[in-house]
Amino acid sequence: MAELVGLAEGIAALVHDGDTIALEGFTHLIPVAAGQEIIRQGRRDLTLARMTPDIVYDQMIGAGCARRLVFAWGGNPGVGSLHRLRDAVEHGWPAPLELEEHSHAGMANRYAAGASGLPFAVLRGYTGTDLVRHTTTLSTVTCPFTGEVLAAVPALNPDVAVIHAQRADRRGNVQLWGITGVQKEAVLAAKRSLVTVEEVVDALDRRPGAIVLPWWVVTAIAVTPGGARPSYAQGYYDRDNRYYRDWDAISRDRDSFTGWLDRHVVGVR
Amino acid sequence: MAELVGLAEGIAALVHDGDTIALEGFTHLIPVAAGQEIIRQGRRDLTLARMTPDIVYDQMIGAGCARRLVFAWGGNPGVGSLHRLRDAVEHGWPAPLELEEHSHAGMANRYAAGASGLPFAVLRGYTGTDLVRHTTTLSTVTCPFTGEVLAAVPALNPDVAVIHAQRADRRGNVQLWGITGVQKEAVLAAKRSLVTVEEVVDALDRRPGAIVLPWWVVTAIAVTPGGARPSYAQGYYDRDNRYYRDWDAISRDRDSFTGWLDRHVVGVR
Amino acid sequence: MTFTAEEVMTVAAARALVGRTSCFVGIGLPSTAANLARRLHAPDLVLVYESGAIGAKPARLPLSIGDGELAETADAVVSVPEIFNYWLQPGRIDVGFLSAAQLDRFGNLNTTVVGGDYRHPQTRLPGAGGAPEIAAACREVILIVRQSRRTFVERVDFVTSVGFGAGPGDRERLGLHGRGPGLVITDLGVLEPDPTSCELTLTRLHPGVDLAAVTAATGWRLAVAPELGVTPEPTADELAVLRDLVERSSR
Amino acid sequence: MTFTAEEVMTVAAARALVGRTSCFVGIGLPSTAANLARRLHAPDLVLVYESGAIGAKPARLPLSIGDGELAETADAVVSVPEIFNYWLQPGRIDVGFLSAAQLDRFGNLNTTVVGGDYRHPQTRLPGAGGAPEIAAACREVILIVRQSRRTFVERVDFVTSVGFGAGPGDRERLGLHGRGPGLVITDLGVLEPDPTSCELTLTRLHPGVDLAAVTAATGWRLAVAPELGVTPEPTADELAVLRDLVERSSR
Repeated sequence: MAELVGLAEGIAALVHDGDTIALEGFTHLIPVAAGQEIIRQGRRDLTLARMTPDIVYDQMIGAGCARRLVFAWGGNPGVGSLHRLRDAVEHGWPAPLELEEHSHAGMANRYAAGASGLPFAVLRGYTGTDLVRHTTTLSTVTCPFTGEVLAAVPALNPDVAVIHAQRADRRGNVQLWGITGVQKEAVLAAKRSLVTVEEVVDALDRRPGAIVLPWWVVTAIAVTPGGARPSYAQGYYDRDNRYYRDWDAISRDRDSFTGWLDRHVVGVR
Repeated sequence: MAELVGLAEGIAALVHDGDTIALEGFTHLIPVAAGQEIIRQGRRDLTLARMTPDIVYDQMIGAGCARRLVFAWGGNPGVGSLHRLRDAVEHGWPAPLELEEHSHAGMANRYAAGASGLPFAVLRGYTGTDLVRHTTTLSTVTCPFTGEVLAAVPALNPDVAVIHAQRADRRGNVQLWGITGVQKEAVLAAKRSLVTVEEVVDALDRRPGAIVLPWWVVTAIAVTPGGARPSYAQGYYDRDNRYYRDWDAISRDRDSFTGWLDRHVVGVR
Repeated sequence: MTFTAEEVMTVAAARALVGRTSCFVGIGLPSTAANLARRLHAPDLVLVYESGAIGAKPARLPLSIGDGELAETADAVVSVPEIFNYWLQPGRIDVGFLSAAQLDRFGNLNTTVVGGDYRHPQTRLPGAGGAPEIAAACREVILIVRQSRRTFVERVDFVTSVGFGAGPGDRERLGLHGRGPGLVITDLGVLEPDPTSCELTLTRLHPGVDLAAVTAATGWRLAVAPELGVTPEPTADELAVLRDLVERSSR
Repeated sequence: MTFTAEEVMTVAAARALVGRTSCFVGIGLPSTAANLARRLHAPDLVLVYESGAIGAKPARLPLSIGDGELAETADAVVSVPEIFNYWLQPGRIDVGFLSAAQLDRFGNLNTTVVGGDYRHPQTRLPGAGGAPEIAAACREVILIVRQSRRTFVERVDFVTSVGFGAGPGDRERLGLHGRGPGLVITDLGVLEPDPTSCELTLTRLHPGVDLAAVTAATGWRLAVAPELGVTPEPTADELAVLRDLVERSSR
């Protein structure tokens, strides 16, 4: 529990071909470095779960790691489309991508059910939308007290959750603050977890708005400064908005994407 | 929304005979002063909801405010029985008390469902216990994905939630920290809410472990220093363990309780 | 004073927030409008972002719904499950701001796929995000959509978020607690649902826009209110604050 | 060195926590034992309190499960719904410590009513609190109960928390994921469930206690292990730390 590892070593040990993995981080603290390490290690047939697939999943999909995407919103926030995701869905390049599509509320509740050891969650959602006709992991349940019919979504329990946090202490307690998204739920729902952190400190002083994931629910921690770039790590660095804008042109074309991937991911290390 | 009132005025405006009210605070920040004001104002036929009825509900039950108790654990923490609660249940004094009995997990989820605008919550609980035979607000629901049968509890949406918090700002944003229990859920689940606070400050600086209830979900705030005594308000005063121990003798006997009530509650102000 | 169609649209949206307590904000035009409203017409307006920031007061327009400034300036930051379950779902939020790639006469929205079929779409859009539940649960929904025959369509290719469904009574039948779209603000004018038929009806033109331009930009036979109003021109103050906001945010 | 029966019981319970990661702690003897274990046998033991304190390290024994020191020394403090839903329910906690007013041969517990019927009890006890779900979900449950014919009864008057139900296979049938009571520690000795019958069987006597005293304090025909062990006496160190802890906490 909460072993300190190198990033490459951690990915090799925890992420296997065919796994269902969740890289979470809601705009903030996106574990991009971990995603790129998964690309470098050539993982295949992954089911990628994430509320908001953004550039990190665009890169993984373009690199051919993914067989299936479980998601709610797949775009480049504030910029536009994810071209690699679109190419996979629209043209099957580099491989066809199955979609399991939910809403944010549904995804959040799927992780929460997973973290709670429940097989499903109940919410008001989806009613009247066409998601009902296309998403098989969607059903209804009747309130035994009022007779009201509500939406039901199955728990999401990834094989591995990967998140990025500001820091950990030497025991492996992980601390994150700012927008903390659904990361606690993802880690608690997953069978294994890898947390990349900006730094390891002797002791975690308490911080306003911080949550702590205790050492005994975290599998491995990899010190990875800048591991959330181009997203941001509150208190460490800002969002690189320019990277997001530039990604639009880089990713629009297969060749330019492949060239970028070779230069900036595969060839690095 | 978030009107600043006097305690007596706030109770008079928000708590009516026959209401379902929830005074919450898990050991910490128990709104005792508010409970005693309800006694002073002679409210009757209340349904009292609370995860852990302790001395404040013992006093309200002994004073004849309650018709029904919705709860999970009714004791004097670390000391023993609640004698007024027992007298009401065992001998109908001063009035019979109906019980709606749950577990902590069930009560917490009832409030959470109430706060979520759902008619019920799902949990793993109660199975095999005799609560199933006696508690009517308890049922089961079948997972539409796995077929597993789970416990279901109805949402708890009190007419009024009453809590105590360390402080509020002038707009009515309420801040509490330390053990924050189920207070957020109780306030969000209730139709109206009254928050007693140690003090009102110009601005809430951020605090580790603090939660904030924004002004637009709080009905009224009453400045009530010491309003959680003999429980404690982290950062303001400690738990008066002696009061809890002394309560055992005071409450054991109807006459000594009535005398205490006259001297310390009814006659005060 | 000159102004663009986009500026009129943004100002009209900001004005629509007068008297509201809280607003669930997505990124883009909704965020610009809500932040403009907080500076001008509704200083106490509570901005709620789906990233969990409640009462955010950003000085710049965030590029994403989870920018650091949102958390730093918020009254409270909660988890993503909490923002949807405790705050959006019970109908606590007055107004939900939404946009879409396609919209039909009943205010149903598509942000999922255009053309082809769902498994093999011509264009894959980002998907639902928070929209279906915002559309369902907010007391009222304001739509901000640039108007064209491509966006204002007879039939959306995919119902991502429900407006009035197939017409009157559908929201109730579906158990959607919010009132649905109360206002559609475009770059040409303003549409409101007819109280009886629920069909979106043009009620106002933006300054300098003529009716023919609006009907030409609508993919169905557009209903027009008998007394068609005109949006008051953006004031100098509104334009100055808006331009300052946009200018500061592009730095 | 002399010691009381309660001290032996507490030390035995503390020793049972060796090798465990986490423990869900109630107030009273369980809290004393868990805090003693953290000082002696299991320094890394994570104490989880139902008030939401995870990894609390109190210097004194809390009088209530929500004392301020628990929050101040905890690795994390979470809400009460979260502690039950995310932490207890999924079976993350190794050991749950429980006590009761009545217990039967299958380790079923009563903390609700004694005598009369449920609506008109002779004695109204505090009720369930967190116990039913602790008993259901912790990987293993350790019971600490003072032994007498009043507490060790043929049939509990009310099943508040399930041990092995009516015997083998019942936990599985009821869908309870934890293994159930693994150890019952009393002031007289230690009982463990028979691997086949699930019936609580006396496996150890505390020093100086004879078997007749235990059977006399049991309201059913007590099963006794063929090789009855004896609890090693509390060491001087164990007693010193325990007494210091109790002494500091009564101040």
